[in-house]
Amino acid sequence: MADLTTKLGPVTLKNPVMTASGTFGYGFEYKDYYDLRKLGAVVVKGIAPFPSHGNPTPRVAEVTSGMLNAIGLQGPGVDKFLTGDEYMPFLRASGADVIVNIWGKTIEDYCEVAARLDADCAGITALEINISCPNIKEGGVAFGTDLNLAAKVLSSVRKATSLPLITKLSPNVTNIADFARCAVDCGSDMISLINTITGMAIDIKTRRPKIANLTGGLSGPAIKPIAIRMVYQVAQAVKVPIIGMGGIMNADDAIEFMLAGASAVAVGTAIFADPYAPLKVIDGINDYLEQHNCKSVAEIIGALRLS
Amino acid sequence: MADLTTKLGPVTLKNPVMTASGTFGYGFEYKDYYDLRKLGAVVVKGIAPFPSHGNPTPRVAEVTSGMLNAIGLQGPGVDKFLTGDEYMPFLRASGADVIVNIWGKTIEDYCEVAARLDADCAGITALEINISCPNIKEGGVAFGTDLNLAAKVLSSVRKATSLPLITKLSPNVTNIADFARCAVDCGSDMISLINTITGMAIDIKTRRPKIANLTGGLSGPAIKPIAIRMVYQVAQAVKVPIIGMGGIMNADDAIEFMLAGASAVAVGTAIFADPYAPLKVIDGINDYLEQHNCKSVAEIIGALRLS
Amino acid sequence: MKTGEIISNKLIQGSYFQVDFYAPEICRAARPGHFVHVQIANLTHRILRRPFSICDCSSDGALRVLYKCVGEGTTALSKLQPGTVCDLMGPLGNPFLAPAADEYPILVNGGYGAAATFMLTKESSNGGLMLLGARSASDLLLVNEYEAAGFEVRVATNDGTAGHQGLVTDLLQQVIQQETTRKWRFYACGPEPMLMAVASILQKNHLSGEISLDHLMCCGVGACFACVVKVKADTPEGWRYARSCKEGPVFNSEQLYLEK
Amino acid sequence: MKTGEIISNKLIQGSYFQVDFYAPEICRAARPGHFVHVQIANLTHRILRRPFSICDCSSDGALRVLYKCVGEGTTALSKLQPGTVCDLMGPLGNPFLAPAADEYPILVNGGYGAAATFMLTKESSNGGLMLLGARSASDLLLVNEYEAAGFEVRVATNDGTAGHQGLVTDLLQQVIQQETTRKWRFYACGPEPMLMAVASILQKNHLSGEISLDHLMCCGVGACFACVVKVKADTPEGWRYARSCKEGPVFNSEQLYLEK
Ligand SMILES: Cc1cc2nc3c(=O)[nH]c(=O)nc-3n(C[C@H](O)[C@H](O)[C@H](O)COP(=O)(O)OP(=O)(O)OC[C@H]3O[C@@H](n4cnc5c(N)ncnc54)[C@H](O)[C@@H]3O)c2cc1C
Ligand SMILES: Cc1cc2nc3c(=O)[nH]c(=O)nc-3n(C[C@H](O)[C@H](O)[C@H](O)COP(=O)(O)OP(=O)(O)OC[C@H]3O[C@@H](n4cnc5c(N)ncnc54)[C@H](O)[C@@H]3O)c2cc1C
Ligand SMILES: Cc1cc2nc3c(=O)[nH]c(=O)nc-3n(C[C@H](O)[C@H](O)[C@H](O)COP(=O)(O)O)c2cc1C
Ligand SMILES: Cc1cc2nc3c(=O)[nH]c(=O)nc-3n(C[C@H](O)[C@H](O)[C@H](O)COP(=O)(O)O)c2cc1C
Ligand code: FES
Ligand code: FES
Repeated sequence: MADLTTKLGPVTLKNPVMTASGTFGYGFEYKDYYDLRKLGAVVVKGIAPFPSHGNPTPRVAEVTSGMLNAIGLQGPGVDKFLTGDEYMPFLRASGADVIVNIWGKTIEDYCEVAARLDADCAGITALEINISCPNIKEGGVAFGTDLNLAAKVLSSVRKATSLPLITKLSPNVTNIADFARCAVDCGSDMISLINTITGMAIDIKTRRPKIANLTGGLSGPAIKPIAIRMVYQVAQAVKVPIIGMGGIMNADDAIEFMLAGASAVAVGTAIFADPYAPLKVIDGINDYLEQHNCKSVAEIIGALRLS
Repeated sequence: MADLTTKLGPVTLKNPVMTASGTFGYGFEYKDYYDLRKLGAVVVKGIAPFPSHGNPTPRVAEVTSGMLNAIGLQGPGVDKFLTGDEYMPFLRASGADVIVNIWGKTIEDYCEVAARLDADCAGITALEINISCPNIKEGGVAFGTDLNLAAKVLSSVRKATSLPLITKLSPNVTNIADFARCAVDCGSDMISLINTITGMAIDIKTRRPKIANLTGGLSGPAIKPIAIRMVYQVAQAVKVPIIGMGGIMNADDAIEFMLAGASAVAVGTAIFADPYAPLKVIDGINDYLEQHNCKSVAEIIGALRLS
Repeated sequence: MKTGEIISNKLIQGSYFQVDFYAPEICRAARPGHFVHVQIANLTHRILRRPFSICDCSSDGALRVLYKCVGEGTTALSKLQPGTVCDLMGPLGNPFLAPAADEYPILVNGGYGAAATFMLTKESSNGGLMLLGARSASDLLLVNEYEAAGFEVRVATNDGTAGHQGLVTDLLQQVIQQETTRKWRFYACGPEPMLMAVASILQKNHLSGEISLDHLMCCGVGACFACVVKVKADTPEGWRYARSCKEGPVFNSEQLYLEK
Repeated sequence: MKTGEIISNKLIQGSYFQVDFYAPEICRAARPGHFVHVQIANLTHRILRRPFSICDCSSDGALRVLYKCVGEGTTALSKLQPGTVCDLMGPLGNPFLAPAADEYPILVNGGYGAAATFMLTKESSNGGLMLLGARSASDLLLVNEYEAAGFEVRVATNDGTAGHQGLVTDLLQQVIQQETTRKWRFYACGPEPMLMAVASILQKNHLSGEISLDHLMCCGVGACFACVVKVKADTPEGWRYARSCKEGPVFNSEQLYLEK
């Protein structure tokens, strides 16, 4: 076994493979599949200060080598998340490393949920700030695609908690590096990317949008080349650790992200195809490191050869 | 047969299906496959005022449901294009409707090639201004992703020719509608979109980029949901006709673009899989119109149902 | 991951196929109303699994699914040869409550719904009644099998090619008005509009039943919130979105929040 | 589009497969050095075709390709059963110039290169010589077939398991130094580094030959500029990029612009 220990700024994980927020529920749903402690971290579905119904249905549509989703951040809200049996209490008991993805409709919402989690942070490894969800009309889009708004929400959240902070970037921007620099300037300890890319699909029989919300976020292998490019661009722009994601189906994909500059990766849509995908990625990274005589994951991070 | 005649502002085509620039060479390469007059229009590979080697190899890499390319606009230059046997003289003789895609490294380049084609415009139906090629370092990226530069080049080209002008937009921007409005304000008669999305792929065995140019443009079915979304956004923002493209493999895909608001479509990467793809799309659109009792293509343009 | 080697896969009628997987572990755990989530191997540009009701399970480990070719996934599935090994998740979902010893099951089905409720025939000690609706006679599934299992079958077709010309809900109305002797338990599976009509008829008659919904699914285990359906709840709006893969696909008709 | 029904498709040695397509039209037009561009049907998440040299064409329309399983496309191809119909473009490319009546063909091949030049055996009235290089004895293709066609075969393997231990270019150097009696025409096909070494040896010895290059391709017909290779040209740089699918894959060794 190669050493898979992964240092991400203030955080150390047992391996570099997480679940992508929104694709692994609250961990609870997969408890019968495997021991969650095997994962680098469980990143839970976005949590707001309030419970939320999410969007009307249909919320997903399958597209070539990917899917569109506009779940619209359905969730129990932070209170129930901290107390409900199938949420944080379960995760604490499981012994898994937990990263809580947070969102809100206003800056105050973000600060409130961050402060609540800060006050009750047993078992929470870090917060991931989702400024990039393209599905919520009230603010969500603007936070992730407007540098001034991003700076405001990120620096406010920084003041609301002393937990390690990950900023999750939206790919729906002209210059992703600007947003990464902004996040670092506002005190983020890590950057994660990419969230989904806004897309649309139309049923030509009914002439209706396949997603009730009209647009949805594109995820899956279709977006991988775009994600790899953005991870590379961000790795050139900032020095904090990067968590790469977008279309990772197997260890080869994950390694591609790491060579581009990601210190860790998250597996998302692939989990729908195969709940065991994150574990297979861990094993495959280990095999690659052994085959290439690497003693630790650090040796492949950003190891793209340009000459 | 439904009436496939397609009115695009100042231009009328016999049907709404073109070839996407760069994927059908100069038409000449496919002359033994079918009569080019069957196509709505042949859009030729980008033409500059000068001959150009293009980028080093490898220039393409296959990715999931798509490909990356960084051809780098290899081409004969406008002089040879206007006189060489396998270029414009061939196309004129073929009787096909021809749209010439143009590019340059400077605003002057764009104006020069536009003026040269204007002066020798027999057989040329329109010019398509490629401000969106992500592969040329000198200016290309900036023109398509910076509103001020876009406005400058587009209004300059407008003055350099009286030929119908199509502006081809880059998808690598936060707000595509802004660029569409800019193009219309600068006198473009039509908008075409999308060009390729910047992506990257790494060979994990060699740890080298799969494209010598490091990044390349992603095309093919992988990008279709993004393209449909952008066509819809542009259709809401401007009144000029839209030529939609990005991952069209068959008639169903083309119809999806038209329902989203495209008056015509272009088939690109699909031609590499099947040179007959554009003809199959024409036939399939005709079948759809007949099945849905539509007398003309106009009836399905923007016919997405939202309520 | 559980796997299922295809034992046989063949057209049975119209555009309906029947596939048998060798999946003894799933068979042992399967209850009526459960589903399996199938990865379709020969469709490499599609990521998501396809959910199918478990139609039958044999003691030697053969898991049967009846499916209709409606799109790319089901068409690709229909081309898989015996010997192909598929990746299966299951049994998944919240199953039907079996009829109590003194209950008489009345099934109201449309299309492949007849497959979804078939295992109930093994759970009823009193036989039962199936009301089956379809577009045309050739779409009526499993009629002989239900009869062989001791169920009465009444059919309705849109085009009148078999049984009552009209909707299966017409038959349901009749039954509710006429049958009075026995203690009923209703079960329903079929297209969404039909199910909503069934739920509404039951609610109006102060009856309750078990409704198996067919909603677009991704994860199949409650993690993604793709498959939600409105159920009555103590929220300001009077409803919440329940995950039909986990809290369903079987819901009690009283739980369902029916839009006006 | 031309189609080719698979007549047979089988492993021949190591990781090399041989597939025969029924494609009479392509067979009639095929010349040595031509290639076919194959759509691989069971790989639905891949768009591009795969180019393969035409190894042989029979009078009854069987088009033979020898291919090595190196990646997804070739692995998927190896799983296609007889009866499967593939979409083929071809014959494509600029073929080899056949040897003149007084010429003695010398082939310098590596890997599947032996397949690319095989049809030349039918064009030579004087037999010929094939120098064949490979990693190991099990990678040596078509040795018996060349001998049966009246060609002498000399082999080189990296690991010394057959013939000369070393490179096929060592054999080429020897031939150039020793053979003087006949008028030669050189042909070469194999991995790019080998071909560049062959071209360089030929250029140094003021000889010329025909080199078939294997470059990544998209369109296969000269439309996309994906497959370019540097050839000498009257440009400020002394070279231009030529499309190897159309101007090649066979180039004259003197045309090639060799980087220092
Ligand atoms: C719990 C459950 C049990 C099911 N059991 C069965 C069964 O036993 N037999 C059977 O034939 N089918 C069953 N289905 C439906 C089956 O899952 C879909 O028909 C299948 O996923 C379609 O896949 P496709 O790729 O062929 O179609 P697609 O190409 O994905 O779609 C074709 C058309 O079908 C529609 N569609 C896709 N998925 C669904 C869905 N889940 N429900 C309704 N419409 C859909 C699409 O919108 C589209 O119009 C069940 C669904 C669920 C949720
Ligand atoms: C004109 C021509 C004739 C050819 N004739 C034959 C033949 O007769 N028999 C044969 O076995 N092969 C031949 N090839 C090579 C063959 O096309 C590739 O091996 C095949 O495309 C690989 O597809 P894949 O999907 O299996 O590999 P991929 O998964 O695409 O790639 C696997 C590996 O092979 C490399 N690769 C992919 N394509 C090529 C290529 N064109 N050249 C070199 N490396 C490549 C990739 O970089 C990667 O490392 C020929 C190529 C050309 C251009
Ligand atoms: C169904 C679904 C729900 C998601 N929900 C969230 C979410 O709540 N918060 C968030 O930051 N990202 C969310 N995402 C985005 C993923 O975490 C991830 O960034 C994206 O899907 C790209 O990775 P993938 O291609 O591996 O899925 C969601 C994605 C999917 C497919
Ligand atoms: C190999 C290749 C070359 C291209 N060259 C050009 C070009 O010269 N000018 C241009 O405007 N677009 C060029 N494009 C972009 C296409 O015209 C089209 O916008 C894009 O590929 C999306 O469509 P598709 O997915 O159908 O290919 C090129 C695309 C490819 C794949
Ligand atoms: S399908 Fe994911 S929650 Fe039901
Ligand atoms: S492969 Fe397209 S030009 Fe050669």
